[in-house]
Amino acid sequence: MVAKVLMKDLLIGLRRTFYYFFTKPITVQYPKEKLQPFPRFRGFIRLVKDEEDKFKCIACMQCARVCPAQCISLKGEGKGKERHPVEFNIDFSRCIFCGFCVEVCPVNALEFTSFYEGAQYDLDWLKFDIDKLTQDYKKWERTFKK
Amino acid sequence: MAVKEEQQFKELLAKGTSLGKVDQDLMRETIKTQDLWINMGPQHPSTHGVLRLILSLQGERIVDTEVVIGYLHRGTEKLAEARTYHQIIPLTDRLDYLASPNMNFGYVLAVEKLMGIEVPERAEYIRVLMAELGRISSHLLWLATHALDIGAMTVFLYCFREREMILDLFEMATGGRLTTTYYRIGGVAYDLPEGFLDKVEEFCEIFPSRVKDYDDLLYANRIWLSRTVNIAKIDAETAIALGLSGPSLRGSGVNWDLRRNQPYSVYDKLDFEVAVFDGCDVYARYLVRRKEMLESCKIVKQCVEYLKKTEGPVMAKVPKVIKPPAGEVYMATEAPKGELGYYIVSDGSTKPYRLKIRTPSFANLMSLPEMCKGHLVADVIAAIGSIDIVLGEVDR
Amino acid sequence: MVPLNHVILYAVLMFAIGLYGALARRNVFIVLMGIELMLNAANIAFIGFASHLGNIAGQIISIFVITVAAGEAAVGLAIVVAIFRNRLSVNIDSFNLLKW
Amino acid sequence: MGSAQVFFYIFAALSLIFALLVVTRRNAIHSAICLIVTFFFMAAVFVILKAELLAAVQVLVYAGGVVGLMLYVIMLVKGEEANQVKHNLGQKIIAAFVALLLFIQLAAVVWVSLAGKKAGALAAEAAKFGGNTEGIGALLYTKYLLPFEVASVLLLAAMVGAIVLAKNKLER
Amino acid sequence: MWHDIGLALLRIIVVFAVALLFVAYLTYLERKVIGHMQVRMGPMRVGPHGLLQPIADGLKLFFKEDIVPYESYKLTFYFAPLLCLVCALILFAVVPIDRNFMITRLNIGLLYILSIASVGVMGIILAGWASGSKYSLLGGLRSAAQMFSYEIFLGFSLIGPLMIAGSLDLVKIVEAQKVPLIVYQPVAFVIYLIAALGEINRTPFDLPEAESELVAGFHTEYSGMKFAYFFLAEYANLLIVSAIATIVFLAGWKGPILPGWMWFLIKMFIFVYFFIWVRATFPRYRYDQFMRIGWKIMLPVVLANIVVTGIVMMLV
Repeated sequence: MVAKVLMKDLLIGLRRTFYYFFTKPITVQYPKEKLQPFPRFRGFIRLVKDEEDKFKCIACMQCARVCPAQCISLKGEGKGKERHPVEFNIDFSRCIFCGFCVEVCPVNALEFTSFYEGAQYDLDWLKFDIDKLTQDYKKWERTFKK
Repeated sequence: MAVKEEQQFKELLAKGTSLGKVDQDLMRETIKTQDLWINMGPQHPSTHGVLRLILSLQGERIVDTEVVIGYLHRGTEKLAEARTYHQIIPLTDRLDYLASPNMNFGYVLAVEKLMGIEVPERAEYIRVLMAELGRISSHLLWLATHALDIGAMTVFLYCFREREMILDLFEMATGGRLTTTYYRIGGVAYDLPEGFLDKVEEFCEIFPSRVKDYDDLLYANRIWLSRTVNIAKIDAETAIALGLSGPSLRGSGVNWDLRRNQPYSVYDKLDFEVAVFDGCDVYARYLVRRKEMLESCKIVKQCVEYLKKTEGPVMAKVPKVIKPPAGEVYMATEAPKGELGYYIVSDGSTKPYRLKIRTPSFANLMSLPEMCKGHLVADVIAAIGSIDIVLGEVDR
Repeated sequence: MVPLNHVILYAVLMFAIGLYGALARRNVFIVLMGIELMLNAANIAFIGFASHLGNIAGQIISIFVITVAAGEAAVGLAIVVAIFRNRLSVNIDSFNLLKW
Repeated sequence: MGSAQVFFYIFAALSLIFALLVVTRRNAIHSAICLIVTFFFMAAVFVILKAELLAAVQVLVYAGGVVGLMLYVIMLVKGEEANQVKHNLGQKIIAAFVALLLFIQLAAVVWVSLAGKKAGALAAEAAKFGGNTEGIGALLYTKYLLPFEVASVLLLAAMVGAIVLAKNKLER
Repeated sequence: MWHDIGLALLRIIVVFAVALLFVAYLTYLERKVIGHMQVRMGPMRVGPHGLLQPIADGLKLFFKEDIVPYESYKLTFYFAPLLCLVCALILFAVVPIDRNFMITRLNIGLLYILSIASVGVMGIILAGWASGSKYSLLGGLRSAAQMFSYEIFLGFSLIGPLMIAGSLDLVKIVEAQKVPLIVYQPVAFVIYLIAALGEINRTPFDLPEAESELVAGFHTEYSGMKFAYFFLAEYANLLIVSAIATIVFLAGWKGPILPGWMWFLIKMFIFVYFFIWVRATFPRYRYDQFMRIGWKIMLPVVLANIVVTGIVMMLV
């Protein structure tokens, strides 16, 4: 009764917010500072080249088949070990970043980058062709903090 | 007004929502009142998405609530018929996007049951760990938005702080923050990364003290109590009749949790309490979820203990092309919102013939008219919040 | 200082305007407003006399007038609401049940 | 002519203009707004006539309370639609005639009998109590206690009456 | 005479400019304080630590398109926010910041504040009605009922202190306090704070703007500068309420060492901080509960307070 008249329940709440008033905020000032994603982070996908600047991809079409959003299309040329893609398109406006293509690839020709800022004014920017997919994504990434 | 007519009207009013069209006309003839129709949603800040409610009011009292859904319909069930069993996993992520591990869990269990796959024990523990983390994160978001609807905006940010920690854990283990797509038919995609279990342990250490933060702001707060106690009551019988499940059912005092009543995965080896409160009101549902968060935390701790001790495969031997035998299966799991059931009809091909998803939010939402009857407009907000719907799940 | 007859004239003018409003209009709210204006005209007169005579009693009477006006407004509006429930109108011509 | 007198004429004229607007506007809500303004100017006149307390009470009770109540009710019963009915010109002319007649009659009496007297020198009694507010308060609780109590009973009766009248029968 | 008028004008300009500046930076303060209570930072982008944020907000609102709904009643729609703002700002005219620093000294100062504040409610009702939308109207009517009833408790809670101070003149009230009146009138003080929260529509009584129920209440349809007027009026009212609390309960400018106006500001900002703090902490009451608290708890308590004060004063 006394506690109710003295509004103890309300004072407890006030104490809690007052306590947090003096603690350090946890905000990350996003465009200025960014958190480094974890290594497994599923960002934009890129096409890997080996040491001799050749595509690892053998154009086996497994990634195109497994993709639930059907956003991968590619064309391969050559036979056997020589087989390599001449066209490789990923439409990131459709991609759902499930990672199935990376998982299914038998030669690890696809890999995730930690780039994730896909919001663009131009939808066509998100339609990546083979050149764009092999470009170094570091170009778009800014400084990270963690 | 004649006494007889007044009596008649009182009876009609007592009948409430069950009034037919004719009776309502009679009602309007008996007395001169204007029903006020309020269209709440689909663009309303507190209908948790694109839910639309048509409220008919007498003064400020609600006579009838009509729930209009379908604004987020994406045809998941139909889409699934054109996908292979493997490709359906990311679709299930997007049902209840607040607890995607739990959504995956039910689906992979259903397919495994259909195919008779034995999953390695380590994978099972990892699955349970993730699902319980998903449950905590879902309940945190529920508490955040529910409190915000009722006006306590600080709880929102405190809850999001902890949810952020869980999302970081998800990102670390699975690569995705919201749609994790971590479960596979026969196990999980990959083993946990190094240092993950330590971080989970750290989280489990911190979490109960953070629940204390929310308690300080809500648990005994008289404003919170006056907004939630005895609001949107639904008794146990009606709740069962309406097909309520999950915390909303347990808030009505029904001791029913699929994790314990129909144990799946390794839940029977874990020690946890089922949170049951018999207040039948918004506050009881709050208490249930609050306790469930702590219980989940306990389960997570046990999983971590097991996983730290053991090594082993995380994937069963599963053929590359998944072709279940012809037949049908129903697998129900306890998702954060309630009973999540997947009903799969297979014709023996690589794609399901039919996938029916029994989502908890859909069934729970249909209890809303019953809950809101006779309450004020402001209580509708509390009621919607208390049944914790996710429109992605309702509309599928 | 202001001549007393000017103050009283002002009060009389206000009273006449209020009277016109109460008589000429059909909307019951504006009739009520007219009555309020008339009561206020009385107030002006009381205060004018009070300040002329150097006696504070005039102001006290105005306080009673304000009390009466507040009560009148409350009851009047309640009557309007009650009638509106039955007639769905605030036109004063439709309140003719007691007319003969 | 002192500045107080000038201001008296200005405020009096403005309040009369707005009072005229009150009784001539078609829309009841606009009338109510004009009524608020009228009361404000009237309060200014009261201040010039050395009735500060009454000026404040005027604004508090009338502009804040009574008109607010009126607005409330007008909005609830959609009173602004009532004036869609056609106006009876005859009624208006008669009303104007009656009002004018009354005005002329009263004005004549006032002009003749009160000419040359000054207002605005409220002194003796108020000064005795140390100010306007104190004076009114002291008088209300001594000399005019009975009328004061009667007024409070009247207000109580009005309140009960208003509640009984306005309450929905269903909820009883 | 011209000298006097010039001096008066100067005082008016200084007080209003400072008041407006305070009101603008009050929004900044509120966002910062609430931000830190919610373990975040609040505005950080415009200027160092977001110090120029209020100015940026003001500019944004100033240049925004002014949308007038088709169904609205145009004249009233324009008039209502102005009424709100003017009523809120002219209240500053009688607030004594220091012994000699105020625009004007009225011997009915407190009554003046109460009466003008009651007219400010009209602006809200009219805004709700003129918008021509159901939600706005409901919000407007709600706030009308709310403010009318909470004004009563606000006024009544001030009567106890007034009886002790023995004047309606704000300067005299302060001078009558040898010890801050909060010591003699703790009950009245608590009731005053609660009623003030109701009067200025802030959590836990922010029903007119309850965004989860009525979208934004009476100012749902307002945009641009007209919205800014409501916003400014709300914060100006917050300042006024704090100022009255300072004057009546905390002995205004009185205090050792520091100059008077500084004491006044410090005390006032304690109240401002308290109101922000409350907003960060509590949920919102439901409309009927809120009214019930007012009429069934606060009114009896505050009347009892007056009676007890009277009896004690008679005996002592």
